[in-house]
Amino acid sequence: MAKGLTKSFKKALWVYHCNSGSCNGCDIEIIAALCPRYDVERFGIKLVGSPRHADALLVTGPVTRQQADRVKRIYEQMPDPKAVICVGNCGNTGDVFYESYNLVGPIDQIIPVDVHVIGCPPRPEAIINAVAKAWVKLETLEAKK
Amino acid sequence: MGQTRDIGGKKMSKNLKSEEILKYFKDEFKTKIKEGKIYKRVAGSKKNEKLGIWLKIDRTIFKDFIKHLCALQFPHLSVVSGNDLGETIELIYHFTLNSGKRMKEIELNVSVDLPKSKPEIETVCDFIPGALVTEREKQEMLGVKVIDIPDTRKLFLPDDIPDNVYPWRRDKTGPEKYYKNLHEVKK
Amino acid sequence: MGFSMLGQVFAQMFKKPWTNKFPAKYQPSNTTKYLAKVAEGKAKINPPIEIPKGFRGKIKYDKDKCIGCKLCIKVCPTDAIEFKPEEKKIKIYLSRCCFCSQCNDICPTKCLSMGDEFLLADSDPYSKDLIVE
Amino acid sequence: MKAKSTTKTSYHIPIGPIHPALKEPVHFEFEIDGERIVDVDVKLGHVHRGIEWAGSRRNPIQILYLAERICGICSYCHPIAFSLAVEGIADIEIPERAEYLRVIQGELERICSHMLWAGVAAHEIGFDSVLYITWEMRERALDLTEYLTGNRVTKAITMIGGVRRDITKDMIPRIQKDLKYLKDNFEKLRHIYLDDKTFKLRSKDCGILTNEEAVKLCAVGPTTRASGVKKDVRVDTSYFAYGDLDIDYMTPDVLTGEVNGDVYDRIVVRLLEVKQSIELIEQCLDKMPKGDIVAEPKVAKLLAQLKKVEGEGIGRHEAPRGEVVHYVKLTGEEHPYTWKVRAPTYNNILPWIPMLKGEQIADIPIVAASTDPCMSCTNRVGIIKDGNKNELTKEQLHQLSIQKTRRLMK
Repeated sequence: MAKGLTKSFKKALWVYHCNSGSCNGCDIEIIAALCPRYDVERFGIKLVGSPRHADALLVTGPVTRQQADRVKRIYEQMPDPKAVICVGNCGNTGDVFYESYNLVGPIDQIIPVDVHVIGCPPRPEAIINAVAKAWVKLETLEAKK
Repeated sequence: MGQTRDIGGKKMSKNLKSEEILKYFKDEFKTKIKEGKIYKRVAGSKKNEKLGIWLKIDRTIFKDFIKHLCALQFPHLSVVSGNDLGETIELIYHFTLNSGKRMKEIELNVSVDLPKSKPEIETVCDFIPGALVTEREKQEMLGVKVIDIPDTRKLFLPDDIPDNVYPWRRDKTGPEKYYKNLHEVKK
Repeated sequence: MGFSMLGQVFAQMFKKPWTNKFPAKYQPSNTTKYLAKVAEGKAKINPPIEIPKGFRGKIKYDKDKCIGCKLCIKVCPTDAIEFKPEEKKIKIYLSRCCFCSQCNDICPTKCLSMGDEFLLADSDPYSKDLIVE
Repeated sequence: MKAKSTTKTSYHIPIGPIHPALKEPVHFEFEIDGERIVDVDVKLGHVHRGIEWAGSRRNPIQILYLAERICGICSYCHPIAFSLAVEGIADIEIPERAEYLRVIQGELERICSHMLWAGVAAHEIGFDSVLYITWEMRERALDLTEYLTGNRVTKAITMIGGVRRDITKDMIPRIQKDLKYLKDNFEKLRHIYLDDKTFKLRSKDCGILTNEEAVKLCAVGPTTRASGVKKDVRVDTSYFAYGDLDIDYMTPDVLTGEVNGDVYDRIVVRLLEVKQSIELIEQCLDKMPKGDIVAEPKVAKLLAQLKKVEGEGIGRHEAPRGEVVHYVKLTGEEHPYTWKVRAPTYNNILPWIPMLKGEQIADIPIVAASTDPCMSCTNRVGIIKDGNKNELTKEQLHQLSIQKTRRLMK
């Protein structure tokens, strides 16, 4: 996260959303956060369609065997500096899908995660709260530099 | 482009009764129908009935059975489910009949036993093209060979799981080798 | 035919925004300083949308009431509850919890209940804040 | 383009595979001739989590919550279909009040899901202001869900033999107020979706599924009803309190008088169903009898009871996207022997092929979305040309779709 950090990074965070096998609950809450009621666009947060344009990655899901490689590739495609936010408990620890033959997660086994959002699914406000946590984390890193 | 034609024409509009269906098949196939029973469930304040039939048939008449069923009324194939019973693999075809009539629908569950040494069954895709997805799933999940299936590729499982691992089996071809407990990663 | 959306769009121009401005209207230039200000009472955080009665948030555990019957472990769909044999008490990992409150229903002594807190985020899913003991 | 032309090459476009939905994520492979789709191939399996297998290691109460997370959008219909199957095997009689409460929850979920779908459909054709207006309405429906169940998305309301939360008398005014809001706004929304030029241009005569194809390919839910096939589990059979209520098949001819089986008809069917759902909830609130809400309030006792039961059964429920089927086999053990889930998109995959054939690339998003799979299936598209892989992102595909809307408007 700290690599190549610039001052302008945390303003207007562009996020890319990647689903690694979640149930869709978190995904619709992410979209709900972008819609008028929660409207994260007032912070300059925007959902983009390509990882190459993104500053932050929102990952959901417990990472299935087929998606593991794709999640890794998406992470590598993102330009530095980058932040990863894992939304929902199945990405954090496995949640209800904790035993399976087709899962290789949780997400922090595949890519480094900066903030974990707890909830199944988390409310949109919890996602906004996590973004604020990411800002604080960035600022402490910045201050150390 | 107003296609409102019902497939099967008049047959679709015919209202079948559960006893009639059971009798029809028992007369047609006699002892090859191993078991047949009707079940009922009631629901709501008015206690309206919901009907269904369980049939157990011999696998030699399977294709003929489907042919007769399609002639009786074109069924809706919901799904094919399967059990690994140790010596045999049981496939259950879940059909529904009489769709489009208020509270007249009948569930028809047809079960076929296949020996585990030679788990083979004929495809029904030539009668019901919509069965393709569920038949492909049975091939990879239970290791049943569907004869003459139009598409033999895998559907759900990733390519790096070998061909002789069948997740729904309860013997040594099961998926235990690939088991992972995500909670054990970190404590 | 016509553009039936146009009327709606113009009407929206004169409506008050529906957005709930949580936690602040715009991003502060420095979040850490802003949070420090909030702690001092100089600034205020806009509250999140009000939660209804019976909301299922962070689980609360009354340790004294617990008798260690392990029924909650039996019904927990996510294996989030761990038994501590030496104390005969339980330990709940919030990052595994699916907030179904099934454990509350089965608990014979009602020592578990659902709280209101839902703004949970951490850099480590197994951190101390996310374990209820 | 002339067939003899040497420049004619058919392109292969893979779309996918990042697809969040249910158990059936989708990866498309298109064969394209110019702008027209010649052939479609569908691959599934990227979100295969092995849920059915995991289910054979859990007890029925745990499975309720596992089933809830098969799909976050229809998080009510899966556990309810599972409990219908188990109740059938164990012969548990459900209290009448619980049957009505189950209908209310089911219909509320249908409203949320169809609103979500309508917003996404608007987004796919580049009409984002409609997306925001629809989701504003959806938030109200979600608020009501949260008020009744305690969670916004995963409701955790199902219990084998009934439901977990009751609707008390003091809750009814709030529900009626919200229903009134939904009803008033529904009229506005219907006007936007069905009379707007933009929608008509993009959705009429696009992605046609004929009646015959719908029956033969075993399509379910609004997809098949939009093709004029009368199939709806709520009407066809008697389960929950649907047998007591006034309910009919919603086919597009109810409103427009004709059936085309195109995307427009699918919009019509879903909008009609939203209205139907609001009316059903009102009917339920009127007719709901007093009584218990669950057959066996003691969960531990229920588990012990289910441990002794043997047999097999199926549970069917009409989810927002179509019929959900659960097959359960219990053998007198703690864990079920077999649990098979059939979600609606499972059957709605094959109908995509006739729908998409002959359409343009720019129509892929709206046609694929019209059967209501989950939306991010069109995440990443690569055009393979002369061995070089040019990636077409979802954004570009979306741009193509928007450009087509603009072109048609001229």
